[in-house]
Amino acid sequence: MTTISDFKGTVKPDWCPGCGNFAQLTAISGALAELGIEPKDTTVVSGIGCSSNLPEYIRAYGFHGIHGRLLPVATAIKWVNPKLTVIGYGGDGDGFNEGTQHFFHAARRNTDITYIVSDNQIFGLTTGQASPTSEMGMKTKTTPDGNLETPLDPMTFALTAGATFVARAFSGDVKQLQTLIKKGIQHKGFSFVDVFSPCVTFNKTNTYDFFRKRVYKLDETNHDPKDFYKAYEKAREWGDKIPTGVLYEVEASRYEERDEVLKTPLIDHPVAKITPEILNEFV
Amino acid sequence: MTTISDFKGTVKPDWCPGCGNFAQLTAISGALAELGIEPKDTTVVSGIGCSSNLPEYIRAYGFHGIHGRLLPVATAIKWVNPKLTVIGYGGDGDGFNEGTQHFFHAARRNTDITYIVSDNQIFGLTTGQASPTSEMGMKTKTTPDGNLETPLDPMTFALTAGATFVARAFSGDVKQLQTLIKKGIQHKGFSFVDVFSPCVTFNKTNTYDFFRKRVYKLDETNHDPKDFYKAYEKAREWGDKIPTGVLYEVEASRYEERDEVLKTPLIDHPVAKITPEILNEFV
Amino acid sequence: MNKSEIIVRIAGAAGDGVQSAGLIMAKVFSRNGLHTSTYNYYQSIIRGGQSWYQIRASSEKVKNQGDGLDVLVTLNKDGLERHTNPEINEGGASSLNGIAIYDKSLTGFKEFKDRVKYCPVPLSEIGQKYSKNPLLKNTVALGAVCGYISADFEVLADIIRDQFGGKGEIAEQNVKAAKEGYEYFVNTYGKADKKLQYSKKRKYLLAGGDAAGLGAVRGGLKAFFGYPMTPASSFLHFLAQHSKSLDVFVKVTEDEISAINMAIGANYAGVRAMTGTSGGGFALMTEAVGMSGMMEVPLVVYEAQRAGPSTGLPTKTEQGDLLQVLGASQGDFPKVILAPRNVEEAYYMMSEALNIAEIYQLPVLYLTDLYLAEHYETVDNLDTSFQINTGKIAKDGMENYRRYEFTSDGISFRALPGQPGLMHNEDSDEHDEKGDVVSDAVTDPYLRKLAMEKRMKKIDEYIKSIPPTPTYMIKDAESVVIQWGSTQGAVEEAVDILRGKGMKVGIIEITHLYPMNSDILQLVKGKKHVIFVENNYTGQLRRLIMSEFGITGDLIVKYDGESFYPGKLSEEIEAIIRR
Amino acid sequence: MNKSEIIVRIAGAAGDGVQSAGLIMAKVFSRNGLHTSTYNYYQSIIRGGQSWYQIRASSEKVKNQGDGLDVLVTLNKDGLERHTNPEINEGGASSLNGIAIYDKSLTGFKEFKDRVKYCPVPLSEIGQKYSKNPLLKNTVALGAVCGYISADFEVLADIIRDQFGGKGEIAEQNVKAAKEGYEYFVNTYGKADKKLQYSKKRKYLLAGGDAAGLGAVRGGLKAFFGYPMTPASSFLHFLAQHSKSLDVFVKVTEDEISAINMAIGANYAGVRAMTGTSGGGFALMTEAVGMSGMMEVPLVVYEAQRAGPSTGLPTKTEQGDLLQVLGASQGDFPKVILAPRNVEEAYYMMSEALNIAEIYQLPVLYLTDLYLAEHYETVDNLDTSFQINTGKIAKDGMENYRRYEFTSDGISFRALPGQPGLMHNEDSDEHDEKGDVVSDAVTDPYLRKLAMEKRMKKIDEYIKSIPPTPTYMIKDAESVVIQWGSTQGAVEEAVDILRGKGMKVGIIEITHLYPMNSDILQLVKGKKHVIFVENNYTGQLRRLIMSEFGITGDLIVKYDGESFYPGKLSEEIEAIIRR
Ligand SMILES: Cc1ncc(C[n+]2csc(CCOP(=O)(O)OP(=O)(O)O)c2C)c(N)n1
Ligand SMILES: Cc1ncc(C[n+]2csc(CCOP(=O)(O)OP(=O)(O)O)c2C)c(N)n1
Ligand code: SF4
Ligand code: SF4
Ligand SMILES: [Mg+2]
Ligand SMILES: [Mg+2]
Repeated sequence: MTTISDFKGTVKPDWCPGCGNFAQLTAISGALAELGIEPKDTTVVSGIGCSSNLPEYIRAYGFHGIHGRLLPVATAIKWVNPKLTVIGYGGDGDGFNEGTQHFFHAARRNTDITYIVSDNQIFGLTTGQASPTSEMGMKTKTTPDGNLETPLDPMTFALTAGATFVARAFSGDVKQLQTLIKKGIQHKGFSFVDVFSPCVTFNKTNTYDFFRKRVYKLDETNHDPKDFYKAYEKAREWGDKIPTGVLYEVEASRYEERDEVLKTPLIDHPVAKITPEILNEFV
Repeated sequence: MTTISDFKGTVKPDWCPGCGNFAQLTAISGALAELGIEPKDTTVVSGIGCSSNLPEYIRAYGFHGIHGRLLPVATAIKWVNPKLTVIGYGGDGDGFNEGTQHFFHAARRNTDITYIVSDNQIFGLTTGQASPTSEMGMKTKTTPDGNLETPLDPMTFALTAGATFVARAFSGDVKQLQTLIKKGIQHKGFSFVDVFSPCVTFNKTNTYDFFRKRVYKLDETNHDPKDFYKAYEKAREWGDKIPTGVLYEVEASRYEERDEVLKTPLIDHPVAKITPEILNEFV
Repeated sequence: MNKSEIIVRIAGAAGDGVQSAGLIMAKVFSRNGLHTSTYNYYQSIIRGGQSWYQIRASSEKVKNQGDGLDVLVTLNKDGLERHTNPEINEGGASSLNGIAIYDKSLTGFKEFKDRVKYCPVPLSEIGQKYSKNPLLKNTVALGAVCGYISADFEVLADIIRDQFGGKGEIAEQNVKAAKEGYEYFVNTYGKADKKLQYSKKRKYLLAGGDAAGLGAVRGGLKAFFGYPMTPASSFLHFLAQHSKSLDVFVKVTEDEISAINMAIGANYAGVRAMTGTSGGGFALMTEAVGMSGMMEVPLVVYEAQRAGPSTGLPTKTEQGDLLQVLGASQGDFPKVILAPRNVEEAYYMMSEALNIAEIYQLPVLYLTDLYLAEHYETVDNLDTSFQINTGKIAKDGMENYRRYEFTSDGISFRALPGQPGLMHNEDSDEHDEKGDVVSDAVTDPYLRKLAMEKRMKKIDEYIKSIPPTPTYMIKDAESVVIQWGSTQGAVEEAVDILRGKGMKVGIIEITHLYPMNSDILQLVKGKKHVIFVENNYTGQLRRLIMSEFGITGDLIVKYDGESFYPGKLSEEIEAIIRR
Repeated sequence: MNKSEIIVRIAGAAGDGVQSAGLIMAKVFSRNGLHTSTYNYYQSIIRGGQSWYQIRASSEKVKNQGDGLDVLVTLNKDGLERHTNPEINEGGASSLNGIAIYDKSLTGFKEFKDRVKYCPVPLSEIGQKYSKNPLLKNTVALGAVCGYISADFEVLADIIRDQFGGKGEIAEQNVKAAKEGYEYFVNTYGKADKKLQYSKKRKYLLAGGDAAGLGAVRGGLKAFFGYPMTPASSFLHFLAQHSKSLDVFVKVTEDEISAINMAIGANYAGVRAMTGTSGGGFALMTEAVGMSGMMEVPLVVYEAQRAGPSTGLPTKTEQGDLLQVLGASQGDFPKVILAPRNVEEAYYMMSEALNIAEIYQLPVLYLTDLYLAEHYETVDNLDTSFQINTGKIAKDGMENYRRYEFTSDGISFRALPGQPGLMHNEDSDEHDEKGDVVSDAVTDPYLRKLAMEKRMKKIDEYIKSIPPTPTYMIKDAESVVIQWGSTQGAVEEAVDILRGKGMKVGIIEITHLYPMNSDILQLVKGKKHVIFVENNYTGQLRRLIMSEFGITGDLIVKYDGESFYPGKLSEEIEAIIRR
């Protein structure tokens, strides 16, 4: 058994006081501990952004890579060593701008990793530019007259891409957040948790208050997470009421189950022998 | 008025005899002629692939760029000079692998360009590797034991991205193809036409016959192209019956309408004056 | 205080308002007609940590942030200890030898009374009289500094009003707080003995990123496509903020690849367009740089270097991307690399870059760095007139038009979509004069050869236009230093120091990195020492110059993320010369 | 026919089966114990156009596709005219001086009777007797060639059976058609006078891409991630086809960026993994190359150059990506660049590359080119034994573990996720020994400096292991040629020609491009001429060597997309020496 303190790192987070990322650090650590997963068997892979600094603060194996590229890294790690719990963690700019392509194709493969996005609807680390989830009209450093793009919706994106576990959480509710992350990790396949994570410094629109007023829990409704179109509709619900919880969850075959070579953990394979039969192909 | 022969280029297409791309060359030229658009006012932007060679064969302005990047180029051309009819044309590898990210974000911006994909469900030019739309199990050079990925569906992708015109055509039916392309060009906003385009050389599964047996026309049914979810459902219909035609069409605001500077064609703007007021900001 | 110059440093944590206080301080000097140069030492963190802002001002030209520290304003205790302790020198910065201004609540710090005059001021207390905003204490401190240096209070008051948007309540709260700080200081500690030579001639004060942005507009820029990345963002932000007033379309895209492809598309369609990024984003752009070269679509890329490799030190300076930019994209094709040395040059060179791209129809890579992009300098004059040269543009209906005609200088007429009678295809595949691909049905090795030569000829043509390489005190120099980019100020000042000691040292300052003017062969001739000074590890310019001209020499490098300090640098140069 | 060697060329349109006929022909030679080398001239087109396949064979080592043409088999009229006309020489290929075999239906072509013996054969007619498949005529032609050169028919029959999967109907139809072609030719035109020295010792015949793939498996490769791009695809296809038999996981990804990041992820997780691409795809990968350098995750990238810039000539050869690979990614960090010269070396060097990447924990860029990747060569022996060296891997629970410990050689212990007690973070930001970032709260310029030096030390360590630079006939050489990569064969043969004329020329062959062995300073010492031969425009290796060692020389380049031909090259070298 592990406890949350097993996951406590030695570096103090450098996030702004009140940043939504703190709740996620707690929830991830808590979920892992609840599941009895050991730090040594956990790998947290991130991109670049405020949020992506997280692997520095958690006691586990951490891979703090480059902007937008965490999913290919995380996917490959899982393929090589399926015994690891692999968590991808990054920002909305990281995942829905620079990494959009990887997100789509990673979800499509349904590899058994958990992808958590700290969705603060802004570029935090680069000091406040519009992100793909920024609301239309929002004033930022790059949109001084208001953002002109319709925001991308991570939920419908994930659903269309083929993610088999799609959930939405809010940093203002650590308990639910931790439960959702835990379910994501338990889910066999590509699980995605988008977290409303207020950026107290640069996003003056989507604050804790903004969400507190609007969020409601899907599991307190009669939502059926097996129903794709219901999930899709719920995902598009945005305004006075915003649903959180598991929008969608199904079982489906994972890429790593389909590939012959991956049938046993790649890390355990011995070096291949080049046999005379192979060489014979070349005469 | 223009005729189809106005669009006839001087270079003979180098596609394999029977390739689905021929029908698209005809249909694009035909649609432009039907609309009375002049070659000088047409710009065809492509990526890299067999299909992407098309700008060489049409009399118009052509931009044969690099693999996967045609949409940013096409979008910018339209923004600079809205008087042009801008057509993006490329392959499924180009658009749904290398260019996935641009496809999503270009559609989201709803810029008034028409994006046509020659979807042969294979990499043609590189001699037959699996593409993102290749069927599961298909044997190709890169999947000698059968493709292991679930195919990406361009229709639901475009719908989720926010494309305002989403249609599916088949190179075996030039008439319908031409009509759909014409409608796409007429549509004000991002229009997407995915064309089943048999690769007679490398794709032995998705042949003319394969499609002839399966396609049926949506406009001969009571399909309502304004209904998003109906469109989404139709898009996922795959098997013995595959619908073609306009799956979805709505009017929505375009990026270029929202931006102040783009209110008049950028190409006509004079060089800006750096006034004393501006300089004064720096004292 | 050295000569009639002063160095002020404001220290605090990220989020404390260090940077905006620093900028106000800088404006106090520039509006008082002093030459000013600033330096911002900060981290990739939004709140907390330790950052500082240094401002140096003088009646004579100041060339960089300078050695020495006369006035320290510190917003926290850590800053007070850090900047007074002569054993801590972050990247070469001096510790305080002068007065320290800080809130009187700070106590229990290690003191260095021999060099520091401690001047506690009730910053918070005064600030709170006027507003609950804790940042008001910064304004009080600025007032205190102005009192100390006898700066006209009204100049500070005007700057504050400009900053806070006119004469509203907030502005007036700040003005009053500043005033009280001013008076408190003068009454308690008196004014500095040495007086600065203020004048009424207000100077422009701008950062390299602003200057480049302004220069781009002067050069006819109509569209900018980018994706934020430190330290290229100051350029992006300048343009975004001035999109309407300067009539430039600005689009932040999904990624750098989209940005550069859009810039190419826009140039192709007929307006001057560019993109900008830092090293990591540029890596992603390199494929398209080759497309611009092959298709001969004009393109300017602003590349602001930061300390690498990889994510590296996002807020620290370096000159480590030269080899990346030189090697950008596969194959041989013509490209031009320019590197401005200072804020003023950042302005003029950017306009030139846009002309070069269109005249020669090739990618121009404008290589700057964090230090230059983000630090502020005064400029006396900004010439806004500029002759835009769009190069060869075809006339409508031009007969027998061939987009890639093999001309003697390699430059052919561009036709823009929409022009009647000039329809053609531009191709990233190898192509003939008409633009038709030479590799589809039958490859033509002969045509391919001509096409390569056609493109490369443009570089021979361009080379003729490269201005003579700038120099500094080279006439009688026995030894010569070679520098590029933002190290100019520190290197010149180091040479000034050495000259002061009677050593005959000069400088060759490379602005046109590639292709390079061969006049440097003459310039180094007969010099006892050739010494390269670079803000990187391997001496990338030295490598380049060696490969171009076989010139090499000693190498002084700094790769700790900080820029050079003139005093230390002069010692290093001296050591080599006396060796 | 020169000496005991023969050059056969098979010409036709894309889709005519030129390549597979060519490969069968090559196997006829290799299975008859002859040294064989092939060349495939084709276009980026699936059907139509003009392509050809050349096979050169001899009882002595053949070093490239060769000058001269003894037997032409042409599948269309265009081919007949093109390859017999001495005025057409595509990229330097010789026209026919020997016999031409073609379908007797071809008529009305321009004849060159002085050099060509026209031997029409009813290829189609014979083929149609056995099958409706029009490609059977190719088999008839192969039979005819075998008849002419007196090759044992059973060898051809076996190859056909291997090709068509055993003894089935199709195989037998082909065998019969070949037999009839064989007999028809011998009966009608007789056999060649000069006999080739066949032997029973069958040789391996493989392309550079196959060899590299096999070498990778020998080197312990467990996972390959890629995206198709000519000419890197032969490597990808080899691995995909052998995924199960050689136990390598092969994944084609959404793009090159994903591929390289996956390869890095897999290496990080503890298996040997790599990626591969050509120049355009590599451009996209460069950012992650820097990440591998910074995070010290081992990585091998297979970069197969084709003629650029940009899309360029996708099926043509060039050595134009050296500067791109050298400059890959921002900032200074250690990287290694290797370039094999021939098929055999492609095999051994790839295993080495995987060791180097793990021992020094850095990116190794394996730079090959289209000519090498796609042409076939015979190899006598393939040593499958290899000592895998994974470098420093930490022991479970190792005390006071620091991932980036500052050691004397710069190399620290890697820990793999899953290992107990060694949890740590690897970061693309600058970091200290433990892996903690040095730029977040407080930057530490001092630690940053140490971290840079730690990484760069590894290169000093690696340099010690670089083998002596290979040479050819250098002992008594008065002039020396410097080459790299696949030009080896042509350059050596050119030197053989010059030696035959009594000229004392030798070669320095650079395999370890960066860092480079400084022994070449000794090797060039006292040479009258130093001549660089490169398959590019600007002489990229010359630039590199100049920047490293100040060595320069004359430059012979070829940038028409074709590789060098020895005869022409020897003349160019001679002209420089006699100048
Ligand atoms: C290739 C590349 N482009 C741009 C950047 C600069 N950059 C760093 S973080 C960031 C975006 C941060 O936003 P997000 O991903 O939402 O993370 P947050 O800081 O909001 O948590 C950007 C653009 C980079 N590091 N690399
Ligand atoms: C960056 C880059 N990666 C890879 C390639 C190689 N490449 C050329 S075309 C192509 C795919 C072709 O497939 P598709 O886009 O479906 O077009 P099709 O040939 O089927 O029409 C690839 C991978 C390239 N040119 N550039
Ligand atoms: S800037 Fe925003 S996202 Fe970044 S640490 Fe601060 S509050 Fe969090
Ligand atoms: S390979 Fe396929 S897609 Fe390409 S031209 Fe031939 S039939 Fe068309
Ligand atoms: Mg964010
Ligand atoms: Mg395709």
